[in-house]
Amino acid sequence: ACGSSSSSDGDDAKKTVGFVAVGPEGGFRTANENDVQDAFKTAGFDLIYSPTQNSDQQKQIQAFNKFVNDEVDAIVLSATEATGWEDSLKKAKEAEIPVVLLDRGIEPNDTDLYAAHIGPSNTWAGEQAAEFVNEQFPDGANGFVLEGPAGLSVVNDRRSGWESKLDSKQKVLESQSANWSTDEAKTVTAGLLDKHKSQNVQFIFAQNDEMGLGAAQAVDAAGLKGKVKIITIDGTKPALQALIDGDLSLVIEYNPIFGEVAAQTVSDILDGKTVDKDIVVESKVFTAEEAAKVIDSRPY
Amino acid sequence: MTNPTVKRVAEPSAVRSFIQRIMRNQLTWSVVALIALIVLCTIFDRQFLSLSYNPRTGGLSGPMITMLQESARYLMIATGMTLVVSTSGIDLSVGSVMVVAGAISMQLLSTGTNVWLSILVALGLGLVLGAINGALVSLLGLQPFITTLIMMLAGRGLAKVITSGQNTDASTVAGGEPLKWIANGFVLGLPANFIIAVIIVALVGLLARKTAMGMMIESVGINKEASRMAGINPKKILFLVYVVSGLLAAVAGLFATASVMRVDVSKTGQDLEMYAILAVVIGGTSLLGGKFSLLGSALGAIIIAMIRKTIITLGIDSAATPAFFAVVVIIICVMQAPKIRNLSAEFKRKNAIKASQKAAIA
Amino acid sequence: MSENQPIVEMQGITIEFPGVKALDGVNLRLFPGEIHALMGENGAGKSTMIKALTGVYKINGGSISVDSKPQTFTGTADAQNAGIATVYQEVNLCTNLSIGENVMLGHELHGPLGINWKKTHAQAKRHLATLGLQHLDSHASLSSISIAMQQLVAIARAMVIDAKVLILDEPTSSLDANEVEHLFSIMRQVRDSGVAILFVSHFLDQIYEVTDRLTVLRNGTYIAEVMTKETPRDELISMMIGKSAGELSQIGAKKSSRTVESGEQPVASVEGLGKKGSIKPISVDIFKGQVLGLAGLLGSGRTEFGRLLFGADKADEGVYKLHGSDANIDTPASALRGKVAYSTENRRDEGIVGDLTVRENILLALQAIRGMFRPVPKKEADAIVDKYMKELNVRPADPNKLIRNLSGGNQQKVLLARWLATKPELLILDEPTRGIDIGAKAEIQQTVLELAEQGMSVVFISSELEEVVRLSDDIVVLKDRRKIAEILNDGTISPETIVQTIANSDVETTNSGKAA
Amino acid sequence: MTSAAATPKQRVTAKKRSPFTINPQAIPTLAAVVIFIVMIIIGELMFGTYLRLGFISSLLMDHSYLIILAVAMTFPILTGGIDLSVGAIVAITGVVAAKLMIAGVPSWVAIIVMLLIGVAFGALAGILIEQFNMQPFIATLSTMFLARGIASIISTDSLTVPKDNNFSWLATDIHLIDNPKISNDLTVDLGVFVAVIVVVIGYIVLHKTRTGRTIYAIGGSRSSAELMGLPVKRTQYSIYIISALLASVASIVYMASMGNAKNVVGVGWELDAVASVVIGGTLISGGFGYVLGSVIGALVRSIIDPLTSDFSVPAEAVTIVVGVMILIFVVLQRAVMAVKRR
Ligand SMILES: Nc1ncnc2c1ncn2[C@@H]1O[C@H](COP(=O)(O)OP(=O)(O)OP(=O)(O)O)[C@@H](O)[C@H]1O
Ligand SMILES: Nc1ncnc2c1ncn2[C@@H]1O[C@H](COP(=O)(O)OP(=O)(O)OP(=O)(O)O)[C@@H](O)[C@H]1O
Ligand SMILES: [Mg+2]
Ligand SMILES: [Mg+2]
Repeated sequence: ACGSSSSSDGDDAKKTVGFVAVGPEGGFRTANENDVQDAFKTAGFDLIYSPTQNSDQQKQIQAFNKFVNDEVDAIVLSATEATGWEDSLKKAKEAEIPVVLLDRGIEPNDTDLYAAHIGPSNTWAGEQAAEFVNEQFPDGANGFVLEGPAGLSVVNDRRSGWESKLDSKQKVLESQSANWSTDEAKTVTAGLLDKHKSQNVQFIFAQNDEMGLGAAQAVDAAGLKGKVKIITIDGTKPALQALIDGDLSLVIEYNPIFGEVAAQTVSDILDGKTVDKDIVVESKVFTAEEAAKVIDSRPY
Repeated sequence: MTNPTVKRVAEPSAVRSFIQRIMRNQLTWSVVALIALIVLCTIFDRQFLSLSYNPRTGGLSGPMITMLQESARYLMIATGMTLVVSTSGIDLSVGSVMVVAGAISMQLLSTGTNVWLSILVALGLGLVLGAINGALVSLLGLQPFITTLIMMLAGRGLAKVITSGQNTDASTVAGGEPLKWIANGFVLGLPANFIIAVIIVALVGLLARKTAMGMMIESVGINKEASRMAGINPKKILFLVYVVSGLLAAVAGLFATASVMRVDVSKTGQDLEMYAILAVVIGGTSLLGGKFSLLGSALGAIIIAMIRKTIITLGIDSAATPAFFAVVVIIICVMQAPKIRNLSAEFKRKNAIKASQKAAIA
Repeated sequence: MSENQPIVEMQGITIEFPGVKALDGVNLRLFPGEIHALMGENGAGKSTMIKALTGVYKINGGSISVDSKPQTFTGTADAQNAGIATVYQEVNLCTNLSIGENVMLGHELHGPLGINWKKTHAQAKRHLATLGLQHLDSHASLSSISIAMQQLVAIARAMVIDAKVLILDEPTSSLDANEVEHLFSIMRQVRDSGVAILFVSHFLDQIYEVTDRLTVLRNGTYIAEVMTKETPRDELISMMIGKSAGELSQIGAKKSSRTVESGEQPVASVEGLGKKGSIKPISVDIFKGQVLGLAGLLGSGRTEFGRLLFGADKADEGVYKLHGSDANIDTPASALRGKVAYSTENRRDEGIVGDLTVRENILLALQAIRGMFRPVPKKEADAIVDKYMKELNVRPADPNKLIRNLSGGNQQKVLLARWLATKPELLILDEPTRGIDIGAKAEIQQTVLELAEQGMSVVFISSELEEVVRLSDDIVVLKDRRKIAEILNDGTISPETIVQTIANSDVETTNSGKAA
Repeated sequence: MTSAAATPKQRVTAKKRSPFTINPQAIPTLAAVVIFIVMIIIGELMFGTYLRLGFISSLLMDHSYLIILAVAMTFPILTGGIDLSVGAIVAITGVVAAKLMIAGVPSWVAIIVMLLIGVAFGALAGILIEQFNMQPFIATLSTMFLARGIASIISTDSLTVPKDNNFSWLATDIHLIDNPKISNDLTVDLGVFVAVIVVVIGYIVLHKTRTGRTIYAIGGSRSSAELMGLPVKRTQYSIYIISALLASVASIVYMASMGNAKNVVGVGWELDAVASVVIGGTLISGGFGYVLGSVIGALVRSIIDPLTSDFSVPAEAVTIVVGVMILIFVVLQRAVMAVKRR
């Protein structure tokens, strides 16, 4: 990838794309970013990958601005945060570098500032979880929510989707952060189960697979396997496996595989074609039966 | 010239001196803090202290048991950290060493390696990372803070390289049971990992106090140059403590990952270096180095686990947990401050001075 | 001296540390225009008294008044503002800063843009010059000068503030005769300007030379305040130690000189041992049971030579032989294994391990030789600790006290015990009697002679020429980091001989010894 | 007697000083400058973008917050302490100010409130350290948790500064050189000026005031500083207040450029600041170091990230490479020092 960043050379030269990424953090994120990287490489782009640490938005902004200065041909941005991108996007616009947003959109959603947005919807995923609970417990039930670190956009989006659809009959006894971590989720769930022993806990909504898997282990240890429905979002292979094994009850996919679409979109934009501003990536909702069908072909 | 130069202060009554000794002892306040947290939890949740036999796991179950289970990893890293801190160093890399050990063990296990070999390799890797820290600090003379900060960055990267960025899951791999048992099993009704941790802490304690290791570590921490002049090889000591810390962090990493048989490359061990340092300080070992107390650190480790348990039990809103944590830590540290501990003595002193000033005027 | 009002009056001062009463109802009065000596054995409470006055320690009883007003200071800063300048016993300067900054710290001269460094250093130079230190580069780092020099710098610092009271806690312990003379002339000058000076020293000669009034402490209690002129030495000594002076073990004539047989194998022998930038190559033979004195002025290289012998610094040239065979001594550990021990002159930084107990401090070197995994058995350890604490009369006699809390003199004894416990064949003592009271000094000197008698070889470094001359069989004189002479102490040698040797050093003098 | 004494002393005299001798304490800082330049040259030679005005502009603009934090961190580190709370203070001050501005409070009031919050946390750390003997590491770790916790309690949403509030003028770009291509513009914003002012003030405080010298003295030996009669306690308070105050200044600059605030901002920034300070040649145990070194350190720290991405370091290995680069850096510094000492 060396020495490739100036775009002024001939048209037949490889196009350079800067990828402002989150970084390999396991599960969804790794699958997604690997897919994006592979797809762009297959499509003949020269992709410069720039991950952040600790989901630090500042590092992403720095990387973004650097890509603008490097005069790359296009930037794909997988933002950790929806807000705070205006200045940078304006710079890119001034430099006439098209920006494609992956996964997270921007707020306020000024469609002038980017070329396209591709990604699944977090709010949708949260809604699916709530609808499943409503359906399972028409008379209402008690449960917990395991959240990611307080304040991240994903956490807020998935929560707002969940809350918007959840029946008032359902009672969320407590929402606790388990920091996206399997191991913390296990501890937290064990504690919550102990504490609310008398409340007949019937559902746990874990905002990602990792936490759901931890919760499942705590539920199992407490001898409540099957009695507590666990719903998770993401759809990684271990979660689907757990779904088949009956440890989880529902896995809502947050489809990470849209690298090809992204690469195609970027190349269309560079070729001057018009593209859809908002491309929603289809995600599925898995029950045990459906999971069994796809588990073997699941790449991540 | 034979009569003693200083007179003993007139012995107060035995009971009073006992109470005074207890009041002055830093451990006392740690115990008080622990009890206070347990009481708080019990008020909130009457079932908090209840224990029941769980036939599924073959051990006791109840809030206190899960607390002890979680404390095992803190016990490990706090023990290693104590030795490092005693040499006036610091090991910020324990969390990262944990994830590396967890990652390699899960990765090996899921690719069919024998479970014992996986454990051994994980421990060995922890040892090697500790040795790298040790070599950089002792041989190159780099500052511990920055050296282990670098290892903290690099270690997490290494874990990601090991699993290619995945959260490797070995929960369904056959043959992983021994590892699973280590973190989830029970011995005599008590959590196995807690028992193992206590045994390891005891072993390190024996090693430190029954050999001259403890004294030499403290000596190097207090005055490196004087120790060198007394024939101690400070480099060897420094190297040793980082190796021990790395090894114990690897054990902690195994506890943390084996508990769910899955490594979270970006989350396992995150921020745990801070908890370990807090445990050490709550336990009465100064970050400036010198005298250390493994028992104190162990208590500190349990307090940390207890604070986290309290957060869950009280149902503190996830947004408010850091603040709650901070408040508890501040209260514990303030209670331990000499100023508070010597409050009564200071009061007496002030009175005495007033009296003698009056006498001087009269 | 006219009996005017005392500027400082301390009455019934009591200070308790956990478990000990360091001071019990002690009085002290300082008069303007007087030099006042605070006398007492090691651990009598002199330094504690000073720290009580300046607010470093909180008092548990008693009252302090300055200028007839009751005062309680909360620290040196407070005391300074009230016009009390203090030089504490251990050098308390910042080695990371330059000499000039250390002198002026807190009193820097300001220009329109903050501190004016040019002026500040110039001022520092002036203050250094009053102490005869005009040759020091005020921009040089403090760590580049010896402890003795640092002590003078600390005194220069105390002169910066216009003090009404000047306190000097053992300022002369590491100075040589010339420096002391110089200091005294300044002290007299300052006194004559109406300042009250409190002076602590274990040298009776100095006390009689420069002080006007004495306060004597013993075991943390107040004994008496007397005028120096009216108090004979014997009486002073008996006030300090609580026994008559006659009982004080005096060393008689020096021990009979040990003659070296021709062909005798030295215990240690160095040939052209040197280190660039530190000391020029030196050759010395040290024989069994011999006391080899190292004499020289401040900065002549005695300490540096001692450190080379001990491997504390790595020599970059020369041959080092122990018992005739090549020894590779490049670290203190290797020296200790070769039965060479070295007691440093820099007690605080290179000697004591402050937060360890007396017991641990004594055992440290022995343990280091045995290795980490072979701890000294408890019984044996107890015996060793007990033996040396008794022999050297360490007080308080509690091995579990932190060494940090011992008085300076007693720390020195503990360190000596540390080295003796390793049973060395060659013991290098760098200023072992620095800061030690008259009784203990005699004891240490006696110990050195006894050790030599028992066959230990001792290299004895001291700024006190009398001591060197009295104890040594052979004296190596250093100047400018070179050996300029080796003098056989045949009984005709006096301190003056050595001073002469140094003064005439351009002519290489070797009246006897190795070369002969 | 006196004549004999006079001669040997002439040895170490002032004559040796020439204005060009390098102060050995400054060597690590100089090494940092050299390595920074080398990194730029490598980047320029290999990728051809590191000397573009745009690159330099964004290096400064995107890192003015880090430069300010590095200056802030220099103060406690010089005394052998540390301030782990700077990142969290950025978060809480931002969240509070954004809330206020959303509620219609004028921006200048919000700014004052931010500074006051900084002072309050600094003072709290100072009290814990000085009154209750807490070690700086632990005291500021506590205030870090506290600040971040309070920020999260106040809001976990992304709070956008209202458009009509004249706060973002702080981030207005000033095109010093305006080329047709943005990558050739030399642009700075007020944040950069603020950073420069902070650096200058930091320099003046440390080198031209007694407080500054006391900071160095405490770093050399706290007990000596106390016995020398320096106002140690007061200085300790000022140190932690200064570092927290500068953290809120960093927050102002950052928030202005982002136009929003959030409770999760600034996680790990304290470690970046520490790394910058150390790379800049300040000893973590205190006593030696320079503000200007920290600035260079911050720039070096900032340039590591683009270099790793330009060199196409595999994603998983990025943090390893960052770590190894810092390592090479500190080892080089040590080597230079060792050679120089010979
Ligand atoms: N901080 C402390 N804690 C406990 N004991 C102390 C402390 N400081 C001093 N002491 C004790 O107080 C006594 C008086 O010590 P001090 O240093 O005043 O003696 P000194 O007269 O100055 O002796 P020297 O001539 O050796 O300097 C000693 O027994 C010492 O052990
Ligand atoms: N008069 C002086 N002027 C400048 N520097 C000095 C002076 N005396 C000593 N030094 C410095 O202090 C250091 C220690 O000197 P050294 O140990 O050789 O002294 P010494 O002969 O042991 O005398 P003493 O121990 O009595 O000071 C040396 O590095 C030397 O540079
Ligand atoms: Mg004393
Ligand atoms: Mg000397």
